Amino acid sequence: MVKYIIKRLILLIPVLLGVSIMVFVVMHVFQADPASIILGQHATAEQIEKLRQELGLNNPLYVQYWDFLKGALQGDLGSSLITKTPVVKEILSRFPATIELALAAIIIASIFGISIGVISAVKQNSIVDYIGMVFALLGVSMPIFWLGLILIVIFAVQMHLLPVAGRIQIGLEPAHITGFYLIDSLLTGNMASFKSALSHIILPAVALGSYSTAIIARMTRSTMLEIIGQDYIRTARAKGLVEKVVILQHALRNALIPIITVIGLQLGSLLGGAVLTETVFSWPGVGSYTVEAILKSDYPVVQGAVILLAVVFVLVNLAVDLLYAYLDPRIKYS
Amino acid sequence: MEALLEVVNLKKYFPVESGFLKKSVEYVKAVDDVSFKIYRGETLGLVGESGCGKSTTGRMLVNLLKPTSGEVRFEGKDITKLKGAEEREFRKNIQIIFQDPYASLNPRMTVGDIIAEPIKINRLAKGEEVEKRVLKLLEYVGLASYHRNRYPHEFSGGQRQRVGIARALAVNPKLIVCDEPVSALDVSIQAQVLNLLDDLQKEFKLTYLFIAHGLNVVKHVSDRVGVMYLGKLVEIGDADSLYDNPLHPYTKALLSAIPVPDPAKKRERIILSGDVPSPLNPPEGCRFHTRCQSCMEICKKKEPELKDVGQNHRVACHLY
Amino acid sequence: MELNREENVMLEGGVEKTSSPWRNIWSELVKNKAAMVGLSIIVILILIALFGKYLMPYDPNTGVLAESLQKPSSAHIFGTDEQGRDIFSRIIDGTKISLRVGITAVAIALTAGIIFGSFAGYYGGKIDMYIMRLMDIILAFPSLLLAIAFMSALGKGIDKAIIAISIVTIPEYARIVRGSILSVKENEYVQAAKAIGNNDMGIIFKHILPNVMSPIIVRATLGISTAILETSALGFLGLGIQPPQAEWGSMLGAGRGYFYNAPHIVLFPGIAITITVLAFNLFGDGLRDALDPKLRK
Amino acid sequence: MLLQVKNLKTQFKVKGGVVNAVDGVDFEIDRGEVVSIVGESGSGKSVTSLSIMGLIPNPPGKVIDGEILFKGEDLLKKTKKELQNIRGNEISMIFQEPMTSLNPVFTIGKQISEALIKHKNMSREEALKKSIEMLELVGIPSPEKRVKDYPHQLSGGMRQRVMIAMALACGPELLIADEPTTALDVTIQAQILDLMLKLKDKLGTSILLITHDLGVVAEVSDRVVVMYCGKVVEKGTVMEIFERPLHPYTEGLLLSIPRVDEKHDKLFMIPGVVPNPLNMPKGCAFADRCHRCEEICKKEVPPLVEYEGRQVRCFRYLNHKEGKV
Repeated sequence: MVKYIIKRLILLIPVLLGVSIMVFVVMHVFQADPASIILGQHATAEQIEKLRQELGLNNPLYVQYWDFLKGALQGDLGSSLITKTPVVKEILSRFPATIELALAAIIIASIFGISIGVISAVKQNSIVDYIGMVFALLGVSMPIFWLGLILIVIFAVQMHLLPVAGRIQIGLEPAHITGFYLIDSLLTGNMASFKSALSHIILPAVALGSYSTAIIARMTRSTMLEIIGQDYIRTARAKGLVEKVVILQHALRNALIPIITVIGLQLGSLLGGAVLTETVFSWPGVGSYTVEAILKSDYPVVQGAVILLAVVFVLVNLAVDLLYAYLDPRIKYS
Repeated sequence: MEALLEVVNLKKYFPVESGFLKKSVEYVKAVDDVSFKIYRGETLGLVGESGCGKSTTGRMLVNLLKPTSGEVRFEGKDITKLKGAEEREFRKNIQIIFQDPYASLNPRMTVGDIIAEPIKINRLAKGEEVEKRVLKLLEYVGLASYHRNRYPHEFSGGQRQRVGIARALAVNPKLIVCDEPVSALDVSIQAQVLNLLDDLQKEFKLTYLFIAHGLNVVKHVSDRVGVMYLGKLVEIGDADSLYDNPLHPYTKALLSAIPVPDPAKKRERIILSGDVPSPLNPPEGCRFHTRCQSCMEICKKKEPELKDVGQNHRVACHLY
Repeated sequence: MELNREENVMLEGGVEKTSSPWRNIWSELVKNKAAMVGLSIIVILILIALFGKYLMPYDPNTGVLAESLQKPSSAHIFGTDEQGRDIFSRIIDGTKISLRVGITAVAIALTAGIIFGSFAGYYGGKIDMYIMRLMDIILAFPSLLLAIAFMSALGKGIDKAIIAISIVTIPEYARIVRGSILSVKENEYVQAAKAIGNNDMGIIFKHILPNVMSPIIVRATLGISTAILETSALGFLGLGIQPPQAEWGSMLGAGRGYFYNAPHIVLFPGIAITITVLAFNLFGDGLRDALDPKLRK
Repeated sequence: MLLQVKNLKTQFKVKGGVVNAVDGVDFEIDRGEVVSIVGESGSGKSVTSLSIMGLIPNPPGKVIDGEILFKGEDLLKKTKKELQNIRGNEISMIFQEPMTSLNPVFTIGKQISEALIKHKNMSREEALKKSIEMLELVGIPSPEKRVKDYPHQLSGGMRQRVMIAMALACGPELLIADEPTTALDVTIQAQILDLMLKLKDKLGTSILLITHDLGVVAEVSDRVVVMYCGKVVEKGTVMEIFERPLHPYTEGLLLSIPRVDEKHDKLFMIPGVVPNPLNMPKGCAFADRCHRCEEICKKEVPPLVEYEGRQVRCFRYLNHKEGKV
C-alpha cells in the first residue's frame, strides 16, 4: 500500500510538470505585456523595456520557465505584480476559507445526494422518485452563481434570516488554530464565533453544493438500480434477508464504489465552482482572489493559484483511488 | 492423406505485467508447444475445458492472433509471417464462426450487408453479382431472401448462427474454424446447426476445425479428435478409437464426467479432485499430475512427449 | 431474465416489419415525454436564435439611461437593466450566443475526442499512453478553472470562449470513446470483421465507431448543457463575451451590483440559462434511456 | 408431500404486451426426492423456480394465479415477513452463475453467516464457526482460511460450493437448484453434481433441479417435469421419460442430442423455433414444430391427460384413451 502511494506520487511528477508547463506557456505567450501593466498606461517605451529587462522577460521562454521552476521548487511562485506580496503567502492565507467552504458543500451534497438517490431507486417510478429526480434535474441545470444570488435575495435581503456575504461577522474571528473558522471556534469554545461562522457558510455551501448534490443523487439512483438487478442481490433475498439489509448493506455497499468516484470528481470541480461562489458571497478564499487577479491581469497570481488548485485536485483523486481499495476487495494495490 | 494445414510447435504466451517501475513480466502460457495436422476434407475436433487454449489455437489459425513462436503451414506455406496484401489474400482460405451468435454480428448492419462485406472487400464479385451471391448464400444456410434486409436483433440465436456461417462461406474458404458454434444454442436448435454444418461440408468439400467443450457434440461431428489441457495437446486420434479407448487419464476422466441421457446406464465415474491450475504458473513435469489418479514420480519431473501408440493415436503420458 | 432474448424472436414468415436500430431508438424516444419536452424547447430556442431579431421590441444594445432599472411592466415585460436597456430583448439576443458557444464548443471537443480516443483505444500501447497522459494533464485542472486560465490568457471574446471550453472538455470525450472502444474491441463481430479481411480503418469506422456512438452522443448532448453553463460562468466573471453584446452570464455579472433593489435584473437571465440547460439535459437523459437497452423496459 | 404447485401462472409485462411465462403449471415434490424441471430457454422453468421463492421482480413480473403449497401452507398467501423467514431457512436456492451470485465486497464467511444469524439466532462467532463447518462439508480445503476470502479469490467451482454451503447452512427441507452446473466445466460439473447428491442423502434435503441438460437430468433425478412455452407437456419418473417419452417434444429432444455412446450420421431435428411469447399460436404451442401434428392440434390447446398412470399434454393420448386412434 505504502509502495503504491509512493508510486502514484512519483507518477504525479510528469503530470505536474506538464501542468506547470502548460500554465506557464499559456500565460506567457498570450498574456498582455506584464511590464506595461505594472507601469500603467503612461509609461514610456524605454521604461517598459527597462522593466522587461529586470523581470527577465526578454530571456528565451525556456530560460524563464527554468527560473520559474527553480523558484516553484523552493516554494516561491513569484510575487503579485500589483501588491508585490509573495503569491504563495497570499494563497496560503486564503486557502483554509476555500477548503472549509468546499468541504461544507461536499458534506451537504453527499448526505443529501446519496439519500435522495437511494430513496429514488428503491421507490422507482413512484411520486417520491419523480420529485427527487426533478429536483436533481434542476440542480444540474441552474448556474450556481445565479442560485447564489437568488438565495441571497430570498434568505438575506427579503427574510433577513442569514447574512448577505462574508465569512464571519467582523471582530468575531476565532483564534487561528486550523484556519477553519467552524472548527477553531469550537476548539476555543467561542460559541458566538461559531454561530456567526455557521450562519455565514450556509448559503454559499448550499449554492456551491447544489450541483454536486444533484449529480450525486442521479448517479446514486442509476447505480443502485443497476445493482439491485444483480445476481448477488437475488442471492441475498433468497437467503431471507429483510429488504432493509439487502438495500443498505448488500446494494449500497457495492454502489459506494462508483459513488465515491463521483464525489471525488465533484470535490475537484467544487474547487473550480468556488471561484464563482466566492465571488458572489464575497468569501475571502483563493477563488475570489484569483478572479480579481485575472481582471487585473496579475499573471503570477493566476499562475500560482491555478497550479496550486491543480495539485490539490490531483491529490484528491489519489485519495479517492485509495478509498477504492478499502471499499472494493477486488482492488489490491501493490 | 494430404495435410491441408499443419501446426508446428505453436506457442502463444500472453504477457502479464507486474512489479514496480522495473517491469518484471510473467507469461500466461495459453498455448504451449502444440503440433497437429488437419487433413483435407476432414473434421478435427478439439476439446478441453475453459482455459486449455483451444480457442487461442483456433484464433491463431485464422491469423487473429500472432503466435509467440511456431508455424502454421497452410498448404505448405507458413502463414504466420504473412503481411499486407499477401495476408489479405490468405484470409480467404480460412474462415471462422464464433460461439456467441448474439455477439458475432455487427448490430448496426443488415444481414445482407454482413454477408456482402467479405465479398466486396475481397473483390470476389461486382455490382449485381454481389447481390446474387448474397441471396445464394442465404439459401445455402436455410434462410429466405426476405431476411436480407433484416437486422441481427430480429433473429433468433439459431438463425444468427446461420448468418455467421453464410458470412464465413462468402469467400469460398477451404478451412473453417468452428469456435464453439453450438454451445450457446438450445438443444433443438443445436441439432439444426450441426446438421447444416454437415451438409455444407459435403456440398463444398470443406475442412473443419471444430472447437468445443461438449464432448458429445465433438464426437458426433469429428473424424479425429484432439484433447487439450492447460495449453498442451495431451491426446489425439481417430474419434472412435479415442472415445472407445481413451488412453490419457485426463481424457478418461473427461469422458466419464459427461452426463449421458440414459438413466439405465449407471457408470463408474472418475471424479477429478481440485481445479485446473493457473496457466500463469503451470505445474512442473506433466501438467495434469496434480489431479491425476495414476500419477507417478516421473510425472512430477519430466514432461511427457506426444507418443504414437499406433492406429493414428498419439498420447502424452508416461504410462505409455 | 430469460424472456429478453425471446422478445426478439421473429416468426418465420416475416409478419413483422424490419426495424433498423436507429429507428427503434427514435420510436423509443418519442414515447419519452420529458425528452420530447426537451427537444421542443431546443427547437424553439434554435428558432429564437435564428429569427430573434423580429421578436425584439427594442434594440438590445442601446438603452435609455433615464429608464434604467425599471421593474417589469407592459412596456418592458422583463424590466430594464442598469443602462436602461430592455432585458427581454437582450435575453432574446443572448440566445444565439449561448447556443452557438455550446454547440460549437462541443462539436470541436467531440471531433478531437473521437480522434484521440479511437487511436488510443484501438492501437493501445505507446500511442495510448502518450495520448492519455496528455489528457491527464488537462484533467488535472478543475475544468472551469482551466477555462478561466485560458480566457485570462487568450483575452476576451466569443471565439476564445469556444476554444477555452472545447479544450477543457476534450479529455472527457477521449476517455469515453477510448473506454467504449476497449469494451467492443474484443467483441466477436470485430474479430469477424478482421477475419474477413477488413483493414484497421474499416474496422474502426465501420464496425467499432457506429457501435459506440450511443454513449458518445448522450455525453455530447449533456455536454452542451455544461458548455452553456460554463459560457455563462465566464460571462458572469467578466471574461466571456464583451459588452455591449448581450450574453446571459455577463448580464448577470453586470446586474450583480443592483440586484438588492432590482432582483428582476438577475432573475430573468438566470431563468433563461436554466431553461436552456434543462432542455438539453432532458433530451440527453431521454436519449440515454432510449439508447441504453439495459435501462429499457 | 413437501411441495405442491397447483395451476401456477406468472406473467411478465414487456414492451408490446404481456407474456405468460408460466401458464398453469402443476407438479409436486416429495421428501427426499430429486425432481427435475427440464426445458429450453423460454420454457418458463426458471420463472417457475423464482415464483416458488417469491423472487419474481415486480414489476414487470407477477404471479397471477395458483397455489404453492409448502408443507400444506400456501406460500402465495404468506406475508413478506413470513416469506423472509422461510427463504434461506426452509427453502433455499442456488443459481446458474456462481461468478455473479456472490456479493463481491463481503467475505464468504460473512455471506454464509448472514442466513444463520437471521434464521437461527446465532451470534457472529457461532455463525462463523458453523460457516467453517459448512465449507468443510462442501469440500473446500482449509476452510478456516477460506472463510476470510472474498469471492473473487475463488474459482468458479469453489464459488458454486460456497453457494451450496450457504444454501444448506440452515438445513432447508427443499433446495432449488437453477442450472447449477451450466456455467461450469465438465469435470467441475461432475464434482458439483456428485456433491449435491451426497449432501442430499446426508441431510435429507429434497431437490428441485432446473436444467436444460437432459444428461444431467438422467444422472440425478427421480422424477422429471418437461416444460415447453410455459406449460408442462409431460411428467413421469426418470425411467419413463427416457425409456418411453410420450410427448413428441420430449421424443424429439431426446433424439436430437448427439451422444457419446452411439453414432448417428444425422441428428434428428426439431424444425423451426420456439414461438414468439407475445404471439402464441392458437392451439398446441408445439404444433408448428411437431412431426406428429394433426388438424386439431392447430385449433385447440391440448389438456394434460392421464395415460398409463403418467401425465402428458397431447391429443394423441386423449384420443387413444377414448379408443379412437
